[in-house]
Amino acid sequence: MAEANRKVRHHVIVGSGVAGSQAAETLRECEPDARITILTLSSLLFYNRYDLPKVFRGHRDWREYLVYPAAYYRDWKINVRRCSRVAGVDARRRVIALDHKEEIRFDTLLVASGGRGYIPEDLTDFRPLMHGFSSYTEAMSAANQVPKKGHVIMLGGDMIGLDLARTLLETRHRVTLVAGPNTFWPHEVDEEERPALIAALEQMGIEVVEGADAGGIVSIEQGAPGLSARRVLFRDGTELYGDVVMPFFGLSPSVEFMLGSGVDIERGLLVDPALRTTTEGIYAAGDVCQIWSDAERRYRFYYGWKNVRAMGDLAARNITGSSDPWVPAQDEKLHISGDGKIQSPFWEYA
Amino acid sequence: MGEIKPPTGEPGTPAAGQREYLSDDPRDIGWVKQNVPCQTACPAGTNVPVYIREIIERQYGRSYETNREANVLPGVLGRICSRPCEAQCRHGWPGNGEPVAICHLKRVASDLKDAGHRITERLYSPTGKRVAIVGAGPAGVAAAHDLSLLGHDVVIFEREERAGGMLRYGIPEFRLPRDTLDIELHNALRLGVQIRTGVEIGNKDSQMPMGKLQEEFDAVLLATGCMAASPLPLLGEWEQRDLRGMEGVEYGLDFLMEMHRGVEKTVGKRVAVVGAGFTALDCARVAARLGAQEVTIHIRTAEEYIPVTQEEIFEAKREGVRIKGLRTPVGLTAEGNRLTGIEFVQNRLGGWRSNGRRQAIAIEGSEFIEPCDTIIIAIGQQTANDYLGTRLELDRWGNVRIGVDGMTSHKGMFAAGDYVSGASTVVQAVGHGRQVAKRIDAWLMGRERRKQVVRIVPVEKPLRERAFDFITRQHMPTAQLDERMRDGKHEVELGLDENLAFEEAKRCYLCNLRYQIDVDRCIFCRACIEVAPRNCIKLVRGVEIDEQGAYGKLLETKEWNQVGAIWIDNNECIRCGQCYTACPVQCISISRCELTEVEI
Amino acid sequence: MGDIKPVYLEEKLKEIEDSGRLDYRSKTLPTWCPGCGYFSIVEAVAASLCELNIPNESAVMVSGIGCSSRFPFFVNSYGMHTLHGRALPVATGVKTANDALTVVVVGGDGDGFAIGGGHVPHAARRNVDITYLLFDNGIYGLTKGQTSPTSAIGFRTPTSPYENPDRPLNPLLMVLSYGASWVGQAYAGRPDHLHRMITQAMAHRGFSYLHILSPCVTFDKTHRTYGNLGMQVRDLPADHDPTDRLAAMREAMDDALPALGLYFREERPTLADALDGLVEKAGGELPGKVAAKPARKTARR
Amino acid sequence: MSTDIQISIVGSAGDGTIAAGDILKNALAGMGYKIISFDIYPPEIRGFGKCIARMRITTEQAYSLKHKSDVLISLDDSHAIPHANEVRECGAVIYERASIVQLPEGGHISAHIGPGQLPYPVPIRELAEKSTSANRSRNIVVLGFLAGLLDLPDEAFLKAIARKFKRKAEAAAAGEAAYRIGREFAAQTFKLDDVVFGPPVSTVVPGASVEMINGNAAIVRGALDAGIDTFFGYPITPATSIMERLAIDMPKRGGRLLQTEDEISAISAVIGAGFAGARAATSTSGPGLSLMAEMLGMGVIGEVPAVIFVSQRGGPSTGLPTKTEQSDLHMAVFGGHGDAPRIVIAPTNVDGCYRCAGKAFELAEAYQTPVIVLVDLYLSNRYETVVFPARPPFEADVNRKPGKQLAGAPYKRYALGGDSVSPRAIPGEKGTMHVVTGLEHNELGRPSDQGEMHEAMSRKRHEKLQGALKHPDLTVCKRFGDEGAVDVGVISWGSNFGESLEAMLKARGEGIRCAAMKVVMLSPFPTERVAAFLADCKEVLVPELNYQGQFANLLQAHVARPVTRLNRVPGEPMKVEDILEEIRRLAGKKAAQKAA
Repeated sequence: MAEANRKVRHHVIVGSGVAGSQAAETLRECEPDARITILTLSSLLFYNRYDLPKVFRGHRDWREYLVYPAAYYRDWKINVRRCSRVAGVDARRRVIALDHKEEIRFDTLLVASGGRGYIPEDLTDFRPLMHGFSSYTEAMSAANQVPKKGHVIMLGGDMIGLDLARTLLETRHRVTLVAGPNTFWPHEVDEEERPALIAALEQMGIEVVEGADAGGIVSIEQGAPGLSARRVLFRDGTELYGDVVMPFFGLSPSVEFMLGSGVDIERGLLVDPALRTTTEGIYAAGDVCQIWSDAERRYRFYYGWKNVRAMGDLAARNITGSSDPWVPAQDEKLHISGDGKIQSPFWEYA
Repeated sequence: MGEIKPPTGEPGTPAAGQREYLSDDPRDIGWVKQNVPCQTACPAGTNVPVYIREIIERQYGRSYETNREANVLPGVLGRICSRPCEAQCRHGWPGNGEPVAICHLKRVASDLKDAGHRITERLYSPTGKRVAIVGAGPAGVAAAHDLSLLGHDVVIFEREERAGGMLRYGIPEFRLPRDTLDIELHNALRLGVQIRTGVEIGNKDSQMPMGKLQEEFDAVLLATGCMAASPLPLLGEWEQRDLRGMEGVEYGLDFLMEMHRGVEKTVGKRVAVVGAGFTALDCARVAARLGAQEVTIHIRTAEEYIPVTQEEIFEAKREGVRIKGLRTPVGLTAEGNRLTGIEFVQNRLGGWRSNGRRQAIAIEGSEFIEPCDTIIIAIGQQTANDYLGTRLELDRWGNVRIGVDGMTSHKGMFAAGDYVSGASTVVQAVGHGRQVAKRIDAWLMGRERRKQVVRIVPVEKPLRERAFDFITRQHMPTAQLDERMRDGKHEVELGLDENLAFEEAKRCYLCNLRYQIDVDRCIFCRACIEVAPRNCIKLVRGVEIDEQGAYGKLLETKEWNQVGAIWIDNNECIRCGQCYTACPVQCISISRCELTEVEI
Repeated sequence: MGDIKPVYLEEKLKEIEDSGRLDYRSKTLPTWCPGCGYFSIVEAVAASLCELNIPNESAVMVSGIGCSSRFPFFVNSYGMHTLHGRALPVATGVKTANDALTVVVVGGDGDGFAIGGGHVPHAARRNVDITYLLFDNGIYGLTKGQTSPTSAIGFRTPTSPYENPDRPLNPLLMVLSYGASWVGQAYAGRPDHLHRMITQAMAHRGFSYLHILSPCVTFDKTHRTYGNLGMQVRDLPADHDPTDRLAAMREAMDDALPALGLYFREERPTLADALDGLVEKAGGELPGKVAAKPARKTARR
Repeated sequence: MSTDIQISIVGSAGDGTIAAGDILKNALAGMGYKIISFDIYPPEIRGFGKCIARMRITTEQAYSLKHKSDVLISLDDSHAIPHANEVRECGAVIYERASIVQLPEGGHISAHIGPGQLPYPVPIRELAEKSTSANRSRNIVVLGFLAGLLDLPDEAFLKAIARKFKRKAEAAAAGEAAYRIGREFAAQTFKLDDVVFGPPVSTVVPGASVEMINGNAAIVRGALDAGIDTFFGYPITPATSIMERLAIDMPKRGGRLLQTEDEISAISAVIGAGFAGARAATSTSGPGLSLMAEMLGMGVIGEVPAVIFVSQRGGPSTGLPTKTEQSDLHMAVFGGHGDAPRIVIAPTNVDGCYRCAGKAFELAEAYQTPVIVLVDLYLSNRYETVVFPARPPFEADVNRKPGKQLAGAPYKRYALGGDSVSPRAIPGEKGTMHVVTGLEHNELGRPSDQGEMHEAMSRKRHEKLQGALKHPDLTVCKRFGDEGAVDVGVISWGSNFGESLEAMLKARGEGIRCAAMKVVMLSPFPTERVAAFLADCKEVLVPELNYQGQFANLLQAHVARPVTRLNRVPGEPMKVEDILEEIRRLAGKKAAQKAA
């Protein structure tokens, strides 16, 4: 019995998003007896972040967002440790230190911690006056702040934000976008394509302000009582009033717990095409990893639900013995369809 | 057993009736080194807990003087120090929060001291010995100050028009206002140090030959720093080409020095800075102030490994500077003599270098070009030795080699600072200047005149409350972005006011307080463990002793018949004082342990 | 303020380990409230057993019910944890069965002078050769802080919410009058002295009664605290004659400023001696004269 | 919307677990909810024992605790981990976010929270130290957090905190600070919207008062309302708080309470005071009752009224002093020497504690005998919301006095005949002087060793008690559930009846025909009514918290018929599910027999 136990491998996954959850499922399929543990900061089981705009439609019950019921985790023997912050990883001892002073031994580690909303450094002072949208809790907090038909000021305008904007417009909210270099992130849009895309946004009903033309944001302020809750001031003296200000500048990978682990990091964890990091037994998948692209001769990120899910699946297969290379699963082109509407692969999700 | 002496009657001696002990036991010296990590990390050995305590007591002048004992430029280092202390601060250890803003508090001592503050220093009587110092940078100034205190006659020779070296010519004014620098340099040198500026040592006609110094002085200290910018190693056709004189190419240090000498500098629209140190960051930020629209710092490895403070990176980014990693320049593109772009190769991270940083390994065939109008090359500085009349032994990095006595291969010729270590930090230069000054003194006088001991003074109460530990790090107020950019000299960091300083100072754990249980009086009741906020009080059966003779890890046990003592693990202890109050038989004592020097 | 001369841990640990007193501790960590004075007592008992060089297996700790009575679990020796107030009779049985054993009875003020008060005089007058350590904290700790027979007048507890109307007993005076052959007093806050007294009490042949003042850190925040006790206790006068029972009683009368030290000591036949004597008188034969007592070193100090 | 929420707080002794439970209960009761709660604590004051404060909060008064809690608060993971699976699906686990010491894998409670439960890590210790510079107030911090999480009003909590620390202003201020910081922290956290408090229902009738009170406090209130004059006692878990509460309240009414040196002394003093005409009582637990047995015999033979409140705990000997058990029935009913009949009543809930305690004094005086009110730790410490009537339902004086004596006729203290209750005279009254003795005696009370007299007196002492079965306004036993013939009848006593009743009601919900009976008076035994009930039942189930089946024994001694015994001694209340399972089994057995 003891002998048998020793052979059971412990696969630990950091992150319970699309990549982590897919990886857990594939791992279970490949190794029916392995121990699988997911560590996540979230207090909820895997839920669909793409569904979060629904909070503005009045869907407030967290259960609606869960992808799988609790029974799934029991049946599949996937142990999810929620509210668990990883403090550090000791690659040599194969131990993960949790913030609350517990150590977890692993045989293989898959880092799928994703990314968090990036806020440009010149706006960090105003963080308390902005509403994030990267978790159910944050989304609820933003939704609670906006009155019916209220006004949302969206900064940056990455594809996550623009997706939310589509819902907000349908729910008869007013949306003002302060556009900038991160608009349409993660699509890389060149100078020529941009005007048409901005025009398409305006056609959707989004009021677009070019941030650079206004000299950039000088400050975000709390509105006086009885007036709009937020005021955004630009260098050229113009200003915007709204109920909430939401930053959408793309994601920055959540890697701080891996600093000092010996695993190579530039902005994300650097992995080879098989999603192996530079440390044996440690893999990465999803928004947190920068994958070496042989074709482009550089490390790059791949975004989008299908890509991330495919990465989780691939990492799990490679952890359990395969050695397949990464092939993007999703077209990355942003285009305007015949009816003048923006079409993005990042908005397609199941 | 440590040496026990009666009260010394020195300034700062505790009130009558109390006692103090001076110990040179390695276990006590080891205790301070291990327990006061900030002081240990400081190359100058600044007594951090004491000066922070003095700020809590609102004795800013005394705090300033405590600083000056180790470092004669507190106002300067309170701004631009690389803060090795904060990286080691116990408050920043896992689970404890963020480090105390030690550097900002140093500046507080300087900013808030009384306008009529009087400097007090103890002087030795004149020795009649003469010392020449070449270079009025931080190392030279620190050494000059100490040597003059020790009674020697010191003359500094400085090539530039004014003293300060790197501080004046290498650091932008938005980080270091010049009036602060001027005052502190003046104070450092006021004890009879002669300074002769505009005097270049060398073999040319206009220069003063080194041989003359050797004749006239009993000792010569070389502290000329690293003032020559390192060239950019490019490949292929660019490998042999001299970039100087090419339009759009600047060398970082030269760029800054020229600017500070008064030359009007300009940059193009798109500026690329190559390099990863303070100089690179300074150049990028200066470029942003000179009106560049896009400033990017290109680094070979990743942000994680670059040797500057996180705050510095953050402020640079806030000013619009971008950092791009994993790239090494291999060539330039140009139209005629005008730069149009840089060719980079994509890197992967390689093994670890001895300095704790990473190697970058180029990936074959991954070259790419980024367009730019100006490149500022700030990949490092080198020493220049051509002014010496004699050949000195060098190490393999081309820096001058000195012995444990601080002396170069040439008798009577000493060297300190960056000139010895290669480009490093100001605080290292100051620390090294002091160290070498002590060596020079020993050499001149034929014996060590001072030695290091631990002064142990009883303290009657914990001085802190547990609630202090939850105060978060106070943010340094900074100038508004548009103000900064409008005037390139406008200081970015505004300094902590009295209230912010008080809050921040309260955060300091005062690690120099040693909490100790009298095992003979301890009744093993564990009342102290009950109130301990961390795993800081332990049931111990033994203790490891390291090769220096200092204490290592405490060996714990849960078996009652193994418990030889209940002991406070000062390394875990956050000096909250809870145990002191809880002990029913008052067997916990607190003593302040600080490194000091006594005359031999 | 203590001496601030640095103490070097490894030297201290070696000194403690070499002393051998850790051998007298069990493996179990005592479960009293942190800060409890009883820690001091168990530590002193271990040190005394060590100092007297009593083999662990020859020692028996007997207790009743109460906080103090957990004591046997923390000493590396034989022990009995009996019923409330009935420790002394049990110990008498143990001692009568095997005179070679060193029997220490521990109990609290409630155990000894409330429910078990009827047993004390008899153990004393019979001069059973046991050591009775009376842990006096003036309160009932285990039932969460009611008055005890040694609680002060005016003491407020859950069962005396207005105030305790009863005057406290003076156990020292009682025990002196009961005819105990060794009577002393110590204080948990003075561990050194406590240890010396316990050593002497154990070394005494006959019924030794050591009254140990201790605070209850959990339920008594007003009366018998470390702070108050520390100020109240004094030493017996240097010229006190421990063979003078009346002088001892005079000193014992001062319960406001309790004096620490040896009040009274006399050598007289023990219960075992008396029983042996009866056997002799009856003309019987002793069953192979009980083996000599285990060797005892005399106190080191 | 009706409310039915159960909250458990688990900690180590010294964590303030029970105190936190008290504050929470008081706060919720103050808001108008009905509460039933039962705390579990270890024998050590400090150290490492496990403490659990567990409460069920409902709109209508519940009969027992639920098996699964909605919220679990851990103040000590090592104790709470085994209880993590007692949290229902979508329930919450609140715990300390960070440990001080390094934990082994799985040493933190977060490792034991099932996928269906919601984790709530809180930096409890840090918040406590931040707000009060000490870690003692961790328990209040979690209450603040809980209040924030469940959106409960601050006022109720602050009032309850102030009440807890009433004499210590500084502690109250620290408590408030700790509460507020916990509440503030909850504002930043994910809301638990699954546990919803509906509006409380007010059931207060004019003049009556509603209080959240535990069994011991209810006993005290009953004793006070019945006019108790003197009390002598000795602390023993779990009866101590009866004395502690009386110590506060009795002097206010001119009563006298004395803590004697032991139980022997206590019962002696009670008998003395009873002889002197006072309403006197003592309280104890099993071990104390054993000590009192001898003096109890004296009370019986002397026909002196005395009330003894006995709260049972786990035995024998010191046994499980902080655990509940119903194993002193034999001793209460039969214990002692000689033929010593006495009245034993055992309430089944907190309201019953109040009524039985008051009635005990009536019974003692009316039948001139010691009366034992038998509860147990579970009922003593169990909190319920009780509606107290505006006027106490107890007779102030039911002494049968000798009246004016005919000149020259001797006063017969122990007169035979009639209902066997003799007129009782009290010292101080003229013309009725007599001697109470422990020796067998004649009608005059003079010693007599005549066989006839002993027979007559023994019969008198037994027969007079029969009247107690018809004593006015006293529930002797009561039937619940289906009328007429049933498949399964559950018969039980004491604290355990709540679980039995709840199980029976659930079984009815499942379509099983069943009924339940509670028996309050154990001695004398209500044989007729119990026999009638048993005759209706095809199967009889007797659940009780002792190993021997002491009640089943008693039952079968009076009514000869087979019963199914369900005996458990886990030290904790029986699980409703276990009883229900047994009912189902018995119902199934019946069905199977029918089918055959």
